[in-house]
Amino acid sequence: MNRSEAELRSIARSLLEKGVVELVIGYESSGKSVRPFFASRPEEAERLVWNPECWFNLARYLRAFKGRRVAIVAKGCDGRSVVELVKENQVDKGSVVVIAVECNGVFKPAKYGSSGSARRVADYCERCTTRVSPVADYLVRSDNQGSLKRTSGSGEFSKDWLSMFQRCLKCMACVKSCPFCYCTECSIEGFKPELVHRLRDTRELFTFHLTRALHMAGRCVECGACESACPVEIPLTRLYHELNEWFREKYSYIPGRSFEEPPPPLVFKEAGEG
Amino acid sequence: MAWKPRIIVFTCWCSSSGVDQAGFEGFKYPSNVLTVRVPCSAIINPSLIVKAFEKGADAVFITACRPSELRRVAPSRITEARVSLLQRLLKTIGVDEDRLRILWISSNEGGLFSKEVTRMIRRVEELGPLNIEGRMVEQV
Amino acid sequence: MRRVTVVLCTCGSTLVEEMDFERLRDVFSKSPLVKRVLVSDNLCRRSAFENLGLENDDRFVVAACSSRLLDAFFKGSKGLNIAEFVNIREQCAWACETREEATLKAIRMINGSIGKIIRAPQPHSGEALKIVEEALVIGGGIAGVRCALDIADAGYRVYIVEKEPSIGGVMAQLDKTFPTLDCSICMPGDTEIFLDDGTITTLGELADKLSDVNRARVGTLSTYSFNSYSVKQGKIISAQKLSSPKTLVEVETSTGAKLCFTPDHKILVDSPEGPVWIECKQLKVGDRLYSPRKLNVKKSSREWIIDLLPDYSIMVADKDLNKIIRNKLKEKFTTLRNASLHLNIPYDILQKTEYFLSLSQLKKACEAIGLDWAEVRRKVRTLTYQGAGGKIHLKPRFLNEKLAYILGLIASDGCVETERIRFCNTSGQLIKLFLKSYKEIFPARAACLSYIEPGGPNQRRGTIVQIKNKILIEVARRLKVKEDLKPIFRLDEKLVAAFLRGFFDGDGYVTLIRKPGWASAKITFALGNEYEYGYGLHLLLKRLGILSNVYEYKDRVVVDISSGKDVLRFIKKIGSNHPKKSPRLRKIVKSLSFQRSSGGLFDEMPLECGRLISNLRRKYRIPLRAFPLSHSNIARVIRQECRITVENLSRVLEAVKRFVNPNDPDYLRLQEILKTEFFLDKVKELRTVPSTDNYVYDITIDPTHCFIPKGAFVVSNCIEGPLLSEAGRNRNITIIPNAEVVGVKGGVGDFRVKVRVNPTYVDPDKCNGCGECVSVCPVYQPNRYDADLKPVKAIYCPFAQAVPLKYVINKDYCIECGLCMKACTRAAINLEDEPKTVELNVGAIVVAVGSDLFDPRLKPEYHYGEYENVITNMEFERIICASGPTGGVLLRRDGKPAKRVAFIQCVGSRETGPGISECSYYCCAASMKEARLILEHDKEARVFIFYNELRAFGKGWEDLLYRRCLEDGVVFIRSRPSEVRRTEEGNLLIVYEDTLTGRRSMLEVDMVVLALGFKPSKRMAELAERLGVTVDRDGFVEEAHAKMKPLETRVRGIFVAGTCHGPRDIVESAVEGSGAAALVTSLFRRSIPRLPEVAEVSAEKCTGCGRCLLSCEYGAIVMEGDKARVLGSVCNGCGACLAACPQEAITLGNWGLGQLAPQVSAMLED
Amino acid sequence: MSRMLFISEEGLKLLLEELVSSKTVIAPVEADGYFDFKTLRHAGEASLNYSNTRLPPKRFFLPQREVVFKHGPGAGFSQEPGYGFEAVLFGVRPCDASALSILDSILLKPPNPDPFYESRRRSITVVSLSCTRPMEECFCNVFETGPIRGSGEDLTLTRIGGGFLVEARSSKGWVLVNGFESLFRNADVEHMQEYSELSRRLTEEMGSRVKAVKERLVRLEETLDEGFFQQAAQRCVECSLCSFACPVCYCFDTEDYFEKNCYFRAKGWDTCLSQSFTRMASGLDPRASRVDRFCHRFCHKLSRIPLAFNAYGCVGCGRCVSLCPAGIDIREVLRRWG
Repeated sequence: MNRSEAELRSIARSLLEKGVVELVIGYESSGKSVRPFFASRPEEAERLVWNPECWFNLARYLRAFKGRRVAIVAKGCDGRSVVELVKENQVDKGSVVVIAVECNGVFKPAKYGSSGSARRVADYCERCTTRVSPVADYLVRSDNQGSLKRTSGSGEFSKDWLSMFQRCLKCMACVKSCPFCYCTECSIEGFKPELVHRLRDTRELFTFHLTRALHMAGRCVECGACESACPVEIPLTRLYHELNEWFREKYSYIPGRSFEEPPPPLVFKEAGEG
Repeated sequence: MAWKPRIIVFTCWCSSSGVDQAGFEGFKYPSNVLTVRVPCSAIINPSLIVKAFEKGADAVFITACRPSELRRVAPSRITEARVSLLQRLLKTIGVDEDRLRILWISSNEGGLFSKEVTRMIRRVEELGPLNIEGRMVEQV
Repeated sequence: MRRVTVVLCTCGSTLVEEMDFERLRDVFSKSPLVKRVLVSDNLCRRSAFENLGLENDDRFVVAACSSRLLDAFFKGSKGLNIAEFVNIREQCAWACETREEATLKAIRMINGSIGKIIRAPQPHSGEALKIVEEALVIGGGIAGVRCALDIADAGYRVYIVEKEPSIGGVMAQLDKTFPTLDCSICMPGDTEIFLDDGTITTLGELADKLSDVNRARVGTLSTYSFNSYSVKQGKIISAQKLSSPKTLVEVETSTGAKLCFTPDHKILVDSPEGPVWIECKQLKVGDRLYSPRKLNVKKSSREWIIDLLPDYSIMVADKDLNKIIRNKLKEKFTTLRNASLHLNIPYDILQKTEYFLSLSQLKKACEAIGLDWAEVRRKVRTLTYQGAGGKIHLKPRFLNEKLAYILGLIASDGCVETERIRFCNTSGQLIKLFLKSYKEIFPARAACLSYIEPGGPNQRRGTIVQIKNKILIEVARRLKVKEDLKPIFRLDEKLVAAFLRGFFDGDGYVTLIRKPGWASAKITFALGNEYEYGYGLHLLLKRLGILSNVYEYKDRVVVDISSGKDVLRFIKKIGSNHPKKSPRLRKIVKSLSFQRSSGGLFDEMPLECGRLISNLRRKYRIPLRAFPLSHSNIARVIRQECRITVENLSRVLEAVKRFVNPNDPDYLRLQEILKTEFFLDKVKELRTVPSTDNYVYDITIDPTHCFIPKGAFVVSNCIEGPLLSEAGRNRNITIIPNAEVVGVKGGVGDFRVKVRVNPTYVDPDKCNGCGECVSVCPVYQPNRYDADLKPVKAIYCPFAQAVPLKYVINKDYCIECGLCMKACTRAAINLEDEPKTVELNVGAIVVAVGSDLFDPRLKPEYHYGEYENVITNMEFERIICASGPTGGVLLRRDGKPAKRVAFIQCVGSRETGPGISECSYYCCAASMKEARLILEHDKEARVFIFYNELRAFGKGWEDLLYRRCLEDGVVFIRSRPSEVRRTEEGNLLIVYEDTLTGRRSMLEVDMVVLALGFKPSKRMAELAERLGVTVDRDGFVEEAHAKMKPLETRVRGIFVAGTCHGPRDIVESAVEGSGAAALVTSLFRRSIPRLPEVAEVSAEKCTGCGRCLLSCEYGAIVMEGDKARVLGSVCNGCGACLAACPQEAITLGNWGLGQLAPQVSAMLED
Repeated sequence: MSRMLFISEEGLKLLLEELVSSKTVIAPVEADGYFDFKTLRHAGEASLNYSNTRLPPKRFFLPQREVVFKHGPGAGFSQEPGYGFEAVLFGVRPCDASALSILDSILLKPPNPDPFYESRRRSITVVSLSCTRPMEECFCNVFETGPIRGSGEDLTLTRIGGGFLVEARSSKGWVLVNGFESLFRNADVEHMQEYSELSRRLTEEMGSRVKAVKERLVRLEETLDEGFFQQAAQRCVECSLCSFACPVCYCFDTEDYFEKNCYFRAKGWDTCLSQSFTRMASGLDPRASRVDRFCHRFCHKLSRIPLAFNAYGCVGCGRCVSLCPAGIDIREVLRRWG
């Protein structure tokens, strides 16, 4: 256990002891990887961990606790999600305590049966510029400043998106692990999608992915959760990044940068619950 | 039978009468230019265009009122922005953005419409068929 | 299962060779989604459309031409409104090279449409919108009131919501309205007005009195006025003198009243609905007018005879009194000579004791030495007079009944000359009576009597008594006994009675007709040929509450009292001393009973009673037999075919008492009517007469803007008053003053409007506008209505013609001392009053909130507010108005009269600066009118008008305004002055360049009037937002179409009238009011099918960011709390909001992804 | 144990080449670091040194989507079950193979077996390849579905020095072996020793991992404690990754749609974790809350299926464990109740 973890735990503990929050959303370790964890009692704070395995975007859980006072352990991207969710009126600013943890990038989780290639920082983290959440009530500095090796490679990315999409299982891991896919009625998923067939079949993948891309445009904080959750590793973040670029160029808008700047005048997300 | 570009034209009410005008003035254009009439260009959700591409449209064409001709420019501006975003997306996934175009016409500009449509068709013929469904069938 | 009906149109079979309809037909009839395929050869003909027989189909794909008609056919009609249109003519047949291609394209497109329409939500029932047949008019200005009245007249309920305490708007502030300066409600100058002290004056005199600088009298005079069935004294607060129309209408009533009016003058007439105002020109012979039974006079003090005598020629012959005076004079002026010099009384008169002082000299002297005349006149005993000398002992100090009686006799049978009074009569008894009563007052010796025996020198039969009693002569003269009797009118009732007794003994006849079980009596005065004299007598009788008729009969004027009741009243009040006549009267009393004798038309109660009685019957289920009258009779009353008589009414009320709730409004009203002080006079004759002089007059009476000229019948006054009061009285109109609209929900046919009613702290139901509270209120506040020129109390009534005429408290100024609460007899005042919220449910709304005027402070070059003599035209209107703060005299704030006045046009209009860009429409004409008003008041005044273009386009404006202005010498200068400067003495220098000559120069004037342009009222934007209507660049309400739909807004069911959608003048505002009313009523008459495709916001998805509001062209979206809501009736289904909504929380009928996506894919299938 | 055969490396290559040329051969192919079943174009593509394929071969028997029937004007009513061609599914791990046998017992249960599944099973020969180095997620030993020998395969290969031990498990297997007799020979004693050595090593290597006591597991439903599932369910993001990646999960959904002038009924994968899974037309949903759905998943796999079909609904391949974004781990359930 390292310094930053200790710091994190003490913060969480005190928050819970003082009753500032009902719950601290963080990570706990499970086997060789980590997984989300909701600490509700002070002693549970000790189970919290923070390391480069923590790829999941915990902001995704915030809506479930809407109206309750919760603390969240937030990487840079998680923090940005919080900001964006507040702007979209899905999370109320007041009730969330953000424990920002400085992040030097995370690993993509090792997938089942991979021919064990060397673990390195996920490529979306290499694109990432916000190591620290823009909104932070507490800040936990990382102990090893940028010690993670950033192989600024990933140049060998094949542009053949159609075959990428074609792998897709429509398992919805991307959708479900995304903090912004909170809509009750989705046009590409759920009980009665308007755009595609209901069956989770592998037709209409083009529409599926492009529509999702459009809906993420200008909102995606490029946390890479979707990409990491994807069993067939479609580099979705790369796609959404392109669209965010468009927004940056056109409206110089970067999702989740600040509460102040209003969302750009057109956003292609589906209806979400108020 | 030789491949002929298949084009979906989304027209807002005002510009749809522009399209009618084209026919009325006897401009001829290929028969698989198919029009979908919507009240206002703003109704055209980009996903709809994506869908059209997937379902076999080789190009999508949007005719809408000039922003200057609207009381409030919102609808056309939004359409414009949406289209440019979508073009960016198409480009990214390797679909030529020329396959999606927006054309400002008002109800009396039939000539302009048919001219632009034919130009579009020529361009698409250069690009060749965009066979999304064909390229994405899962092979067992 | 859903299936689509495909309708193909061959366009008059012109398309048949263009494409293969057979193929289309069988392709689609094979499709499992298609119910049936219909081919029509020209669908655009309604008959053809109807012949298709589509009753049992519910969703359609219509493949035809681009005609919009079809849209109307399908979407317009019930159940057929899920239809998708494919243009197979312009887009297939005419756009494709070959028939084959055209057909293929058609198939694809129709396929697409089927794919879409099959997924359309269930067809809309298309039933008509619910329409609440009530209207709301926001703003009670001229436009609003006109509109409300017209809607109300069409029989619909109307609410007027007015933010001020009274309706009337700007119009009420204007003095006279252009082009003709006549206010339409006027009477000739010689019309008699009875002041409360009994003096009788004429409109003409009043107008002069009130508009002269001595304004002390404004509001101190009052005259008879009508207020709910009782005669009230009403304050006269202004009088207007105006140029008259060519002809007037003369109304003659059966009691003999003759009055002239301008044709539009409103007169109170009895109608089944109760008293209503009818324009004079609409009067019919037989109409019943409200006329007072009795003309009361404020208790008048006793008339000192000495005060009735002329000052000169009558001397005071009391030696001792004179001595006292002389001594006092000596004390004051040391010598009598000084005194004579000072008082300019001849010295010898003062000095010589055998000379007497004349009354005037005496008064003068008393004044000088500070003796109170009231004191002195007591001491006067004996008088003498020049000429036929001899002292007269002033026996009666003041006018008493005996004297009045004699005067009566003289009035009837005597004649009054300068030196003598001659009384002649054939009957010796009368002569005796005369002498007897004369001697009682004047000892025979003192009065120089002389007889002339029958057959005396002048060949007259009967006896002549000649009296040389100067006092009597003078008194008779002074009381005009032989002229018009007016001075008598103000006397105490007893004296009037005595006078009339004398008159009766002289000239009266009494007849009694007796038949078994029935008797009738009649008292007649046969007079000379002086109609006015006869009417004077009529009025004197009325003064005592005795009604009589005056008419001409064989070139004689006859006054007769024909109704038994009045005869008895006459006998009771007046009686007779005549030895022959008085026994007759006694006999009449025996044979007539007051109750049973009919009062004829004087007894008839208003028609209204019928309605009220039947109301009571319905409410309390009172059986007909319970009524003490014959069935037929009561039935006719209830049917309002005849008027019920006083007795019957009282008997009816007695009878129903046990059934009804004593506080039932109808019951109370009947009680009130029973106590009425009016009777219903009948219109006997109507003549049109040329106007004598070219002026007519009108006065404004507070509180109940109506008065009773000549004590005859009730007429209305003031220009807008009737319109307002009509609105106030109309059963279908509810006025909600001090209120504003705070929220609007729903759409056409069914608006739910929240109205906040601000507290007035005076209960309008209790307040009767008596005004007691005002007199006690210690606080003053500026008065908006008088352009803040004349302060009013903190508890005040907006203006005299205000409707409702209720007092209100301005809490900003009120100090809550509670004095008013004490003063108020009806406990109407409640200082803890709180704002209330009313919810109205109406089918249509008319926006007539008017607009503000440009704030001249924004034009610093004119120094408004800095230089006190730079005023706005609205302030000018108030100054020039007779009822205004300066009583209609054009004074500057420093009190100097304004002799040179300049008008500056286009202040805040037709400019790119702070004002609005367009012409303010009214101000050219207004300024010209005002210019003429100035010249009306003061011929010497000089008026200059600085104009840009003169725009006198209205009807009659060229002649009546512009030309006359030129004639009157108004100077027009084409220029927009660059600056106004001030000279030391407070005059103003206007710096300008004459743009015609290009010459720069300056002009010195006393007063500058800025003709302000309109600007949208402050609250407009706010209100517009609440209503969902749009505003234009300048901030005026935006019309649906500036030319074709000028009175409609973007919102169905919300109309606009008056200046709130751009500058207007009064005429046009009124026109628009009526126009809007027409639209509203026509809306109520037809049924509106719901639009099948309108946007809908799903409440749970909406995050309330409000972007949709901006995107909507039609203002169809409103925020409710933090959610957006689409006004279904307003939405035109354009879909702009769909794109604007970041949540995509908005859906639009058949244009969702759920329909369009299938359409696209279906279209692309092979 | 039936008769064992042996085939050399080269032999296997030859065999594959033969098969590829004659019928459709589906085998693991490596693509950027992962292995997936693909139809071989040439024998070389197949890679045999894989731990396990990213996804199970389920989809070849239960396609993610298949048309149940179509009907329309002209077209009439038609059903086309199966591929209608012979195929060899090569290199399935025993666990995945045993998943098939579980599916058999469920889907082929009389009186109404699933014709589509049946035909596919008939036409596809499954050749399994035993695990020699199980991954840490693996717990096949718990359900005796591996590592060396599962159920449901037609032919089992086990790598030993210089070649593979071959065991034909079904008639289909024999047919295949007989087709290429020349390539096979009987296994000799060393082979067998090596084989038993391997199996011993693996059993003790995996023995240390979780256990399952059937008697307790089948009572899971009564004994499950809310708290545990609550916590886990809280984490669950309701993606259907576990079900889609599971070789056993067979939940499906059907959809009717109209296309190209015909009505179609299609059947496709679904997951019992998805919200709408148990929603009925009336809108009623017996498993509305996530915890319910969550519990159901485990109870179904570990107690209901065993009770009904006398086989666990899990083969311990460990895919769900490794793929779950929320780190939900079925092994924990086993640890508590196993």
